[in-house]
Amino acid sequence: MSTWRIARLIAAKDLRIELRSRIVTNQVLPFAALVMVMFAFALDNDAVLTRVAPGLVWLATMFSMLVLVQRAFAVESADGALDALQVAGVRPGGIFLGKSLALAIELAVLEIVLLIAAVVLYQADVAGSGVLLLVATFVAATTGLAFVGTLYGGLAAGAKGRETLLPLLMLPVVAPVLIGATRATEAAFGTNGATSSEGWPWVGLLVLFAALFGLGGTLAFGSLIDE
Amino acid sequence: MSTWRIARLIAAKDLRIELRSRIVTNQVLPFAALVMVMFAFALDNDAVLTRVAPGLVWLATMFSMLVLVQRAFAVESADGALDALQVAGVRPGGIFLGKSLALAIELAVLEIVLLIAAVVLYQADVAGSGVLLLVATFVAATTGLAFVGTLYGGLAAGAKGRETLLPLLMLPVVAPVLIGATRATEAAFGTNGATSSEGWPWVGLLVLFAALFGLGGTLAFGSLIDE
Amino acid sequence: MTPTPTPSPGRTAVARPTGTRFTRVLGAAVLLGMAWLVLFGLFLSPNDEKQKAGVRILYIHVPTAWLAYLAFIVTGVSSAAYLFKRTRSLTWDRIAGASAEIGVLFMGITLVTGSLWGRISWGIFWTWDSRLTTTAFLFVTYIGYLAVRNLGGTHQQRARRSAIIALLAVLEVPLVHFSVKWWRPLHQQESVAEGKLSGLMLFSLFVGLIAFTLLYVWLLLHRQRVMAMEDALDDQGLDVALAERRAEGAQV
Amino acid sequence: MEPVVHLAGVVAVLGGFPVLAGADLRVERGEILLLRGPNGAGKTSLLRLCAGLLPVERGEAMVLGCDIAVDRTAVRNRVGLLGHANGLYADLSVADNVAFWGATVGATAEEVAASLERMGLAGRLASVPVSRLSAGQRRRTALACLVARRAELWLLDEPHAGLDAAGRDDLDATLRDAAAAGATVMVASHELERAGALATRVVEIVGGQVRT
Amino acid sequence: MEPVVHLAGVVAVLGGFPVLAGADLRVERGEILLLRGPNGAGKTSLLRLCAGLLPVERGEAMVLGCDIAVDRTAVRNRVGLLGHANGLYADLSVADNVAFWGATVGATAEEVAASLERMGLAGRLASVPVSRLSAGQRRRTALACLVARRAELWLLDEPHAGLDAAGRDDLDATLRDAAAAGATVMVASHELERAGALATRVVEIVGGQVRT
Ligand code: HEM
Ligand SMILES: Nc1ncnc2c1ncn2[C@@H]1O[C@H](COP(=O)(O)OP(=O)(O)OP(=O)(O)O)[C@@H](O)[C@H]1O
Ligand SMILES: Nc1ncnc2c1ncn2[C@@H]1O[C@H](COP(=O)(O)OP(=O)(O)OP(=O)(O)O)[C@@H](O)[C@H]1O
Ligand SMILES: [Mg+2]
Ligand SMILES: [Mg+2]
Repeated sequence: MSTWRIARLIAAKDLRIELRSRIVTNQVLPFAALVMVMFAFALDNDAVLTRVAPGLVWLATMFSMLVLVQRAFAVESADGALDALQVAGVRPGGIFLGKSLALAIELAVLEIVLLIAAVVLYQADVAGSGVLLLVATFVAATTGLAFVGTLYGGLAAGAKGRETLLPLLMLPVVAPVLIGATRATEAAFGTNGATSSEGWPWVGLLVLFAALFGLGGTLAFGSLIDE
Repeated sequence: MSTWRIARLIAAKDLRIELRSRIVTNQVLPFAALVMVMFAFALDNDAVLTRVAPGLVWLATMFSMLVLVQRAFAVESADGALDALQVAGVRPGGIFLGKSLALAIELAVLEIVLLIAAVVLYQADVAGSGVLLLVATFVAATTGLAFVGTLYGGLAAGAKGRETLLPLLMLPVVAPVLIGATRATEAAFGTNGATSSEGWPWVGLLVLFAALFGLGGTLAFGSLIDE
Repeated sequence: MTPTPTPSPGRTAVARPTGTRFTRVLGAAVLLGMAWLVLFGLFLSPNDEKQKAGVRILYIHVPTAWLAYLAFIVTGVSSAAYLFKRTRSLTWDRIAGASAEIGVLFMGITLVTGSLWGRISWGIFWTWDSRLTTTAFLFVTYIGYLAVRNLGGTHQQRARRSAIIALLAVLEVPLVHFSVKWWRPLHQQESVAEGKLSGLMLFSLFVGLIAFTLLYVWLLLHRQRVMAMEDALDDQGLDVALAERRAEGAQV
Repeated sequence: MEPVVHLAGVVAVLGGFPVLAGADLRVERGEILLLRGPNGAGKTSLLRLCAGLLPVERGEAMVLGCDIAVDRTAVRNRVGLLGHANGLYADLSVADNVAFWGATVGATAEEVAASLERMGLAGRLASVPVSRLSAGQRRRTALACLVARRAELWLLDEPHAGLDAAGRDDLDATLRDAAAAGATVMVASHELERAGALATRVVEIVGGQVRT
Repeated sequence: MEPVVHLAGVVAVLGGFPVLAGADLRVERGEILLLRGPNGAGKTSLLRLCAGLLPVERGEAMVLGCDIAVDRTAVRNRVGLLGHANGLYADLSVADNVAFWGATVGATAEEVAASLERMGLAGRLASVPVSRLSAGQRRRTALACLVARRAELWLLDEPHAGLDAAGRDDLDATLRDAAAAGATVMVASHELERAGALATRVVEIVGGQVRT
């Protein structure tokens, strides 16, 4: 059975679970929106806010993502399904791609909402030329994040104290994405007079990052998850 | 068996689990520190940073706290221990106080580290007179947070998709703490030329808040956790 | 409020429509009140010297805000009434739930009208003014409350859980109200209470207040009766389920 | 003398499903009652109801003289429940777990040691964290915790599952002693030979009702 | 013909503890082998090792012709394991679970339906989410998933636990058919009468070694 078919199988399964439990829509979304509000409040100072809005979008994405990844693997390890998956001979690469796919889709939904929130709450607005850049950034960053999340989520799934190990593992790795995405988004938003042309190199970084972890994950996931 | 003895019993149990698993020290602490660094990244701009440092300390505390609370109740509901606790006739009030106590202690450790991180990373510095205020703020805020965390953590423990329901319930409620603590800390740090005298009313608010949730929790915890 | 009997024989409860003569009259009154509000709010009341026609948003913005407060307080009170042993009845719980739903709706309107108004008079949809933020928190808190109502369990469990949350949540209302005093606000200070409004404006505001109050009561009555029927339906479904469940035994 | 458990037409609902559909049961002091019945019959639900973990929707339910339809919490500190799950803290050692549960009823160190002894957990295992135990060793630990709780009414859900021959003998002996000492025992099990030999009375549960 | 499982002096370690201490075992095709032994003997560990979930520290271990000491993953898609845990997705319905595990080996809708039928899960239960099942119903679901996997080597850890009489009969029949169809079955169990009657051979495991 091809790696890709397995990936589809698993992504479909994860998304069905999500549909049944409605976690992302009913709980993570409000949470994410809330995180934005919290930030905004903690730094209540409009001048500051609009300037750092892009950064905040990505920070919020990342915190909500932690929740998502945790959930994604809680589902697997709750009743030893991860063991079963391995025995089922499901190719680790397949598991990795599948779970990343599902995660990416959920993340995308999330980011769109956050972006809108940012535009409304922080009066950030997209320079016409920036739209393309913005889309590119989001696609690249989302893919990258999904890969990293799955990779480390899988790693933490086995370990005890998962819920706490995960953030520790992930945040530092994600930092580059955070920076790249922030700068690119700033460029798109034209924050601090950045022009969208300045954004593309960052997108390049993001793509590189995504490719790197995508490849690494597909190859290494097996040895990571099996105890 | 008195409520208070049960509280001590449970707090001791939770702290022993913590000692055995070393989650707070090995994972949450680094995470919290990381969060601070992330903020620093996301808004790399010293002028801004020092100004918003107090807010960031508390934001970081809150996110780390979400992790802690989740952990505190994952431990209980992992193998149905919460059921067992109820059957054991352990007074809900006792459970509440006990888990709050353990959580408060863990939080305190956390905050001290964050505070130091803030002072170092953001060059925030405490005005001599502010030290007392700072201590008062931390004690009051920590107690309040521990109570809220335990209360909603317990409520969410039964529900499925716990890991995501919790933040939704908690964040809006802790907002006042966030605000109060931030303002008080600003006063202590003398940020934006605030003087420590301005801080005390906020400490008052925090104390009120803590008392409120402490009382509410002790009385109501039972009906919240029983499924 | 007219309390509905706790629904034991479900069928009759379900057959009963949610309207009564009283609510029909009330409904008519609501329509009338809204018509008046349109009349006064859009035509008769004068423009504000600073805010021009923008001020007319006031006639929706403020009443909905205040009614949201009222709704949340009603939720709190009836939650307390439920928890209080001698008055314990699921009717209180349903009133609390219904009221919270309406409150969330109204608070939503306040937020939307407010931010529209903000766009007009401040040039921005949103700012981190204390009142705006606290309002937002209040809004989310009650969304959380509604989420807790849907946690499942028996009706009694739902009632007890949510009642406690309601009692804690209602404490945020004063926080919102006084926020303008406590933090540096951009938002309007108390202007109605200090009588800063011209006569006709004030009157229009009261028209709006009355109209929305009527609407609130009307919605509340219907909603809590619908809830009563939902609960009744559950019990009715239970009777069917019980029969099936017992049949399991027979077929073994 | 009033019965320890007296259920009349008890209905209990989980997620809209009537897990108990009018159960009638009467258990006297000192009995060892075996609940048998097909999967999904309602055995676990019945035990959880008696432990005050499942609200009574209809009917009347008296346990140890408390009306659990009115107040489920009253009986709790007097019953002990071993469910399908063990309710152990994985990071704590076997001894710590038993000590904790014992402490909830103020058991002394000796009593805790005795409970460990009873389920053959003294020695090396006592200091091993539960997360490193085999399935059966965990079950034994859970049983030791139950013993340490010294309850008046013991509710056990498939206690034999996962135990080896020796463990089963320990268990049966323990339950017999408890019953002899005046406790009442209700056991749900599918191992009819084994549990049947232990029980003083057997009732069958089908479709959420007690068949008599 | 080469054996399906051939272990020689296999040592496996978990957290510093030698869960297997030099196990020797030889299982031929079509056998139904019962592993018995006290709690903590190493039965689960042995099964997990054969499934390639436990690394081989020392000794040689051939399963289905693959040397799992070298590459544990090779055998995986050819074995099926039912552990102490069920490995089900609580939010998905019974049918969805079985369908998913079936799909991992490309089973058709008919085969999935057949597996459900086999464990008596057709009808109302098929559409119920696993989170709302009783313990035994979950066990049945897990077994149905295993059946749908059509493995060459079946590894079952206390499969009878929690099943009612009917379920046990279904299970035994299923395993007999599987063996007759050329699969090999290894069962770890404490229910010696029941499992003993099913097995074609019994070995005892003690202290991480196979006693012969
Ligand atoms: C999203 C933005 C806004 C929100 C969330 C909001 C929210 C509220 C709330 C909750 C109240 C009730 C206050 C109380 O009596 O406790 C209120 C009252 C009021 N709002 Fe707003 N508001 C917003 C924007 C605005 C704007 C832009 C204006 C006009 C420039 C405005 C003018 C008023 C006035 C005049 C009152 C009555 C004040 C009093 O007499 O208490 N609001 N608003
Ligand atoms: N994660 C672990 N770390 C350390 N030791 C472990 C771990 N898991 C199991 N053990 C030990 O390995 C031994 C064998 O465990 P195993 O689960 O294989 O026993 P078993 O034969 O299945 O027992 P049971 O009949 O109770 O299921 C036990 O003594 C147990 O204490
Ligand atoms: N949370 C739930 N929501 C809805 N229905 C449930 C829930 N839990 C159990 N049920 C149903 O209630 C019935 C009784 O469950 P219970 O666990 O009491 O059965 P049991 O007799 O213990 O079965 P087993 O022998 O398999 O343990 C089952 O048919 C099950 O499907
Ligand atoms: Mg059961
Ligand atoms: Mg085992």
